[in-house]
Amino acid sequence: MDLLTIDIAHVLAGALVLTSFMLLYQDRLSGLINIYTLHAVVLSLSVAWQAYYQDAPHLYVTAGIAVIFKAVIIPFSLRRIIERLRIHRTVEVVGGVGVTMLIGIFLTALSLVVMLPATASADPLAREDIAFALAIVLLGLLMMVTRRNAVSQIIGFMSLENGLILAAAGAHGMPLVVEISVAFSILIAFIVIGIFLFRIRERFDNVDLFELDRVRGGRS
Amino acid sequence: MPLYLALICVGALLAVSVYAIVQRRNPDISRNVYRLCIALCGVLFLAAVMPRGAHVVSTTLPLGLPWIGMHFRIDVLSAFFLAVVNLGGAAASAYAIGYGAHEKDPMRVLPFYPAFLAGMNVVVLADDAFAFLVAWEFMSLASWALVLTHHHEAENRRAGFVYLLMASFGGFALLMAFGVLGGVGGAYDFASIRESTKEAWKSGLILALAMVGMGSKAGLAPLHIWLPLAHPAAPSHVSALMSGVMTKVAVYGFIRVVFDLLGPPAFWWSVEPMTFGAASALIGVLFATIQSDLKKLLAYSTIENIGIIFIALGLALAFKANGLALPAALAFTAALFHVFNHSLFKSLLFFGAGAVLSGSGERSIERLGGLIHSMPKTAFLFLGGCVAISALPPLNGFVSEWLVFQAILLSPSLPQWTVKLLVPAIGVALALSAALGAGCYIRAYGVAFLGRPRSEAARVAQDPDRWSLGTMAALLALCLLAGLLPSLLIDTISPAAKDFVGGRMPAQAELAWLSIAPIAQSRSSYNGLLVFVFILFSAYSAKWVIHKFGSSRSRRAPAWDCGYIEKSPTTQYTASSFAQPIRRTLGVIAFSVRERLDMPAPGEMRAARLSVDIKDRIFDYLYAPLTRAVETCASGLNILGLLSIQEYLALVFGALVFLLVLVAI
Amino acid sequence: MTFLFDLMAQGVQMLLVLALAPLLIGFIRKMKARLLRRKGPPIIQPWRDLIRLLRKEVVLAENASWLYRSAPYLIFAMTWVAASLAPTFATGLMFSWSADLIAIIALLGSARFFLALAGMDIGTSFGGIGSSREAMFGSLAEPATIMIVFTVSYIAGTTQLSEIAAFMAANLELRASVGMALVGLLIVAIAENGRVPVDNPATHLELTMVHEAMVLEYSGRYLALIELASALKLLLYISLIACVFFPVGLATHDADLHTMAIGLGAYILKLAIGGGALALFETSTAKMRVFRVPDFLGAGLMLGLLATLLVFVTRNL
Amino acid sequence: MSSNLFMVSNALIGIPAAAAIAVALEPEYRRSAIINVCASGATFLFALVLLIVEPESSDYLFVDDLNIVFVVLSTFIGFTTSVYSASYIDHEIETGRLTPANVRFYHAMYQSLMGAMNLALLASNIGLMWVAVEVATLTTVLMVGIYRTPHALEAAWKYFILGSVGIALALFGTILIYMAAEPVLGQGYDAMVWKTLMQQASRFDPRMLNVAFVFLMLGYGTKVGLAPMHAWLPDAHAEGPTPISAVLSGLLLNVALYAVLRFKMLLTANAAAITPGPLMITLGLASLIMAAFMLYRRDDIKRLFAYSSIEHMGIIAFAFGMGGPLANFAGLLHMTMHSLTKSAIFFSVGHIAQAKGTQKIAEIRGLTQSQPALGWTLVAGVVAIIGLPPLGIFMSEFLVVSSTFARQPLLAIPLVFGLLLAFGALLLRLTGMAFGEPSRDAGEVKASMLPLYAHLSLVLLAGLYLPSHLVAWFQNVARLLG
Repeated sequence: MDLLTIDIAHVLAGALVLTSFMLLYQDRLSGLINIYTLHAVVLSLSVAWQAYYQDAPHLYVTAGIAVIFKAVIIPFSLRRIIERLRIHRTVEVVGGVGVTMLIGIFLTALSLVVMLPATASADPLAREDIAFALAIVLLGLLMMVTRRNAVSQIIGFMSLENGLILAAAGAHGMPLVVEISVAFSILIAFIVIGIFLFRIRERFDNVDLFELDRVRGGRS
Repeated sequence: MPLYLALICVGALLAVSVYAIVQRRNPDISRNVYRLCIALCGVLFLAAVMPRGAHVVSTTLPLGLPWIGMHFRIDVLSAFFLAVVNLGGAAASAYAIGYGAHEKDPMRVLPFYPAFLAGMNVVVLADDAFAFLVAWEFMSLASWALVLTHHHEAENRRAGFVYLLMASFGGFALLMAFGVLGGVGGAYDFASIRESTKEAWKSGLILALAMVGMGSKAGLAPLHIWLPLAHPAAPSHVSALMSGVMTKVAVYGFIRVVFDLLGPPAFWWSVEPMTFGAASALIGVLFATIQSDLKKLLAYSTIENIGIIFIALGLALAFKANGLALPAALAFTAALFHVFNHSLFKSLLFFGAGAVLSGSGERSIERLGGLIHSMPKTAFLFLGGCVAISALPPLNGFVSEWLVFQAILLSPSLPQWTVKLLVPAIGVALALSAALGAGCYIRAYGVAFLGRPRSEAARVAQDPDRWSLGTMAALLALCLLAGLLPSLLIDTISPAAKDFVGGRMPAQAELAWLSIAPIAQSRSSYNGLLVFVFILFSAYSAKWVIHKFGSSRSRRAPAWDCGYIEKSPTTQYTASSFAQPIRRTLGVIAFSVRERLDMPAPGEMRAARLSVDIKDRIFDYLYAPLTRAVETCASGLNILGLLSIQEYLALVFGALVFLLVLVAI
Repeated sequence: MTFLFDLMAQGVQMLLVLALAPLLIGFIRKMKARLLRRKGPPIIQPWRDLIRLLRKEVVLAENASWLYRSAPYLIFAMTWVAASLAPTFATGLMFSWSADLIAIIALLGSARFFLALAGMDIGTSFGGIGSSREAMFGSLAEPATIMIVFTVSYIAGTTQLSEIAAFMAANLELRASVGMALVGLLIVAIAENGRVPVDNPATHLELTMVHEAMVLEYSGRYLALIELASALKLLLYISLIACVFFPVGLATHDADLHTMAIGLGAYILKLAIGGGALALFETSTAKMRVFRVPDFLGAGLMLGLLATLLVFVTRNL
Repeated sequence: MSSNLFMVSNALIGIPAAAAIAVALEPEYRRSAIINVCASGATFLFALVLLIVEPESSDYLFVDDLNIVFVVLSTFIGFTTSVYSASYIDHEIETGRLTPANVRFYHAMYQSLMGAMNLALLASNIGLMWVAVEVATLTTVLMVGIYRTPHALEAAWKYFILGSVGIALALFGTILIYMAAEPVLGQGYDAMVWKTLMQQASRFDPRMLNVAFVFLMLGYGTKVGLAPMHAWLPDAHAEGPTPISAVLSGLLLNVALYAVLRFKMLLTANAAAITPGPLMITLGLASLIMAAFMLYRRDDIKRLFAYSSIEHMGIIAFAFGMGGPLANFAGLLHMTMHSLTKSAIFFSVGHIAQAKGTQKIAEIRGLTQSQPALGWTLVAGVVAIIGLPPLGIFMSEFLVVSSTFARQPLLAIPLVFGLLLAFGALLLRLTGMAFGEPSRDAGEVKASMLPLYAHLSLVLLAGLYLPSHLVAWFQNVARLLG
């Protein structure tokens, strides 16, 4: 295989990680959604590249789903929601961006440390991919932990899920990737609809999960 | 043959409890159930005493752990305890035919009562760890339900809770003990446990666990706290069973594990049972002496007697470990003898307490008094029980205690100095508890039955029905019999001694005048029958002489009491005032007593009052901190139920990162 | 023939103790009087009192129960049996083996049990006081006694009084443990018989009384029996001390009349000495407060335990 | 793959799927309830057929001793629960807590849950299994939120978020497994099928397996309800309709556990990989003790028993972590017994809550007097769950504790400690609820006691006697688990 292919794959994967960092950094909801769109696009690109590289046509489907569903439908509906809920301008206080960034970097390092030795036998492209994927997953999780706003948590979750798709695509000739990505898309759809349907705003004045927890009011 | 008979009877007992549930509408269900129980216990008793073809009969049923099955077995020991259990069971059932009529909601007793009996029987018959523990816990469970019979009183609910909790604590201890005994392979049947070899530390561990497990059920200090709560809570015939019989089942378990399964003992094993036994004997009797609730008092005195039994067992261990077969047999026999005695008179006393309860509706002796006039029959029978349990000749209580003393007096033959010097100290404890016990029952009987009635209820109290009286009379007769002809009982016990401590006391039957001599007549001997005859003879001769030569006239007059006759019966000595000297002298050590006297100034017109509060130190220093610790931990951890989603996510995240780091390294 | 002889010997002992007990009391009273430079009643006086009491009509409290009426007989009988089973002038009498030392102590215990109950039967406060104190003293005195029994029987290797006496007679040697046991037994004896300084048999209506408080309501023959019983108890204790610690001159059951006579003489002598000592002691000490008594008895108990442990030290058993 | 097995397994998934559509189309809730019962019954019968067909494997579905245990158990409880839920739902409709439309939806979800779980159990393909578990999660989420009360929604939401994260982690683990297998087994299905995986596991890269197991343990462990991933469980149990609580405790947790066990087997097959035992033991003990302490402060009856489920899952995980024939046998037995008992408890709890009109423990008193049948069954259930004989859980606890103490005494101490704690807490609550002066009733309930009695009698039977072929079967599985 020529180095160029690998390099492009790297660049894309790296870009994905970078975007995750941007997500961590961004604190305005509308901004978040834009970055997520970018995230999705990059994902679909890298998946497509994998498809080409492994010449596994079904991955194109996954890529397609990624573009259409994640880069178009989801952001669109999310925007609708935050406008409905009139929170599109809210700036979320993210405790200590610097700290979060440091943790993020630590997590990336960790994922490399964990993955590279583990995948010594796998071919280089897969190795890099899986390592980056793990980084993205961890970053997504970190975002979910640091954000209190439902929408941003969902975005965190979706970025995490993008990481998974990346990993799945990176795993050579893995069957059912399409099915899995579809299943995941359904899941996410559910989440989005969830917020939408449960009309959290009506019930809890805002989507702040913190408030939402207070509903329990020490119920045990 | 006897084994199958016994198992069938156990099955029948369980069937009886089903029958009780099915027939719950039937008006005289209670009478029927108890009648059936008498019959079945009777058959079981026969099965215990009937001659067995082989020395040991055993069988296996395809129940329980599939690859082991349920093993059952009758040997001399289980036969003896089977007899004790079913004697007590039959007595309780007979008593309950009359007493059960007072039960408001009989359906809270009837289904569980036969199950309880069945459980106790199976424990004695079981021959593998699983069957033993199933029966053991089942016994606790059934008795728990019985303790909750009067579940409307909050303290009964608490009693039930504490009881079952302690029971399962003990259960877990036994579980672990059997785990070690069974080994990694899980050979849980007693036969292969006997074969297996145990290292020293293992047997030490098992001994400790057995002490905890069996002790918690027998009411050994400091695991006794549940006993004074639970025994009084149940209906009196059940209390009698729990105190008189169930504790003995625990003793059986201890003997089975320590004398049988654990193999040849080391001398230091004896220290544990002896010290804890002595502690229980003292604690039990001291607390009994200050109780004013009749049934609580009896429960505490059960703790004392269990202590005595464990002392004897400890002695037996010490002697056995040093290959002194004869003394070991003596101590072992003493233990079993006391088991038998206690099951008799403790049942008798609880029945008496039940009669008092149903006759007067009073449990606190402070509001009783003069019952000897209102319920003379009960008074007489109860007196018999008191004499017996106070270890006074010529009744049976004395014989077993005398045997224990004889065993203690053989301690010089022990080679190890620790034990040699420990034993006399144990002897002091034993003597002290015996003497205090007598004092305790003087107080109980004197306050409850003698003097003048302190309440209307006590004045109009009635003797119970024929069944109850008959049962009590029968038990008293047995006590007297065992006291006058101890040789018969000793000879029936000695085969068990032969099998479990490898020696037997010399056959007593052929001694002259039916007296007993544990070792040799030159060393010590006692003849209850002769003493009894002597006493009767001298008493009646004195009476005859006096009536012949002196006067036999007498007239009634108001009590003199140094010239001042006080009207109100409240000026009598109360139970608490009776206990005051002992409270003063020993109270400070044993239980943290606080007496507060509120004496009005001269001229003030209010009554002076003395309030005494007594705290169980063991509870304060052992159990209270435990509960507090659990409470604090529970409240501390409770946060985990109230976190926000992102905090929970943080937990997961943390776990993930931690594990990844672990993997990475 | 021997059987009859033995039976006779036993019978003689029973009657002997019965006859001697009141005389012992009388002797002690006489001694005390003499020590106080008084003349004092004749030694026979207690017998006279008893007989008078026996003649008198009994006055029963209204709510006296059957227990109250039968207790005196039981108490008397138990004490008498105990007293007549202990060796007095000869060891190994016919029925002496039917109750060993422990059993004898226990018999006294039963007597105390019924006495205490009888004290509570009428339901007067005095009776209660007496009984509760008796119970407490008993529960300290009995263990002390048992400890002393331990000591003695560890040494002699038996609890049969006759055997102990024989053993002691056989090898008389001075031992710390024995000395302590003796002191302990003296303490117990004083307490058990309600003598000064524990209790004062001479007085009524002293709030610290124990024994007298219990029998306050008794009269006539019942009182006589109880008095007799307590006399027997005192006698028993003295003869216990005598036969365990000073077993000189004791005859054996198969000895001839001559030795028996010597034994009898020795016994009466011992009683006299014991009584004299007691009188001396009582006149020279004052009664102590009731709540000092436990310490007194506790001392006895400790002495007993110490003696028991010393046995192991001094003598390699 | 033999056709009959194919037919059966498809039936196990197909019947529920079909039934789901059927009830979704059925407007009349009583009839839909009947369809629900019939479908579940049919599924159960087909599951029984599995007992006679010999183990088989294909790319998608397969059957071996291990998953037969789970399938039969879950279809049985699914059946009894559907019977119970019929009467429960009736009451809910009468009291107007649910509308017929809700019930339609509810039944559809119920059936699809059954189908999904059967698929998850029968899937021979780790990817397929993952998809099935995810579907199961989604359906339960929807059922938990069915009451639409703020609390219900909040519970559903929490369950949803935590569950999804768990699933995501599980997926990552699955991918890693594939990547570990792919070099050995080549690309394609072989690298995702249990059979081949198990055969070749020894040749996989151990480091990869380790990382994978971390993700799988945490991911599926979330669904098992192991601490610290347990948070969703109490709320989901407490706020959803009681039949769902029963299904959650009785089945879904088992399904997730099944997945964990499978991967554990995979790791044990590879000598070089870390032994999964210690991790499971740690998580198990953590859940046990945490839950035991949590039990003391509960004032909601369903939440109480939800925590007890966590506790028992902890015990089971501990047992499997210990491994060895005895402990594994005990683990399987305990799992079975717990499913039966806990669902029985939830059956009675549901009716009790309906009868008393509250889930507050403090307001439920003296049940044995006011509702004897429900009260005593609750007593029986709790007595069973705290591990007293002669009921089944005692046997498994006997084996776990004694074998553990024989092998590693130090591990047995915390185990027994946790068990005692839980014992005390549950007994305390039980005494308060079942005894004493009864509290007032809210209304009459037509309780359907049949499922309750069925479960309890099974538990009682198992406590005294286990049929020999069941034992042989368990022992066989225990051997599989190593």
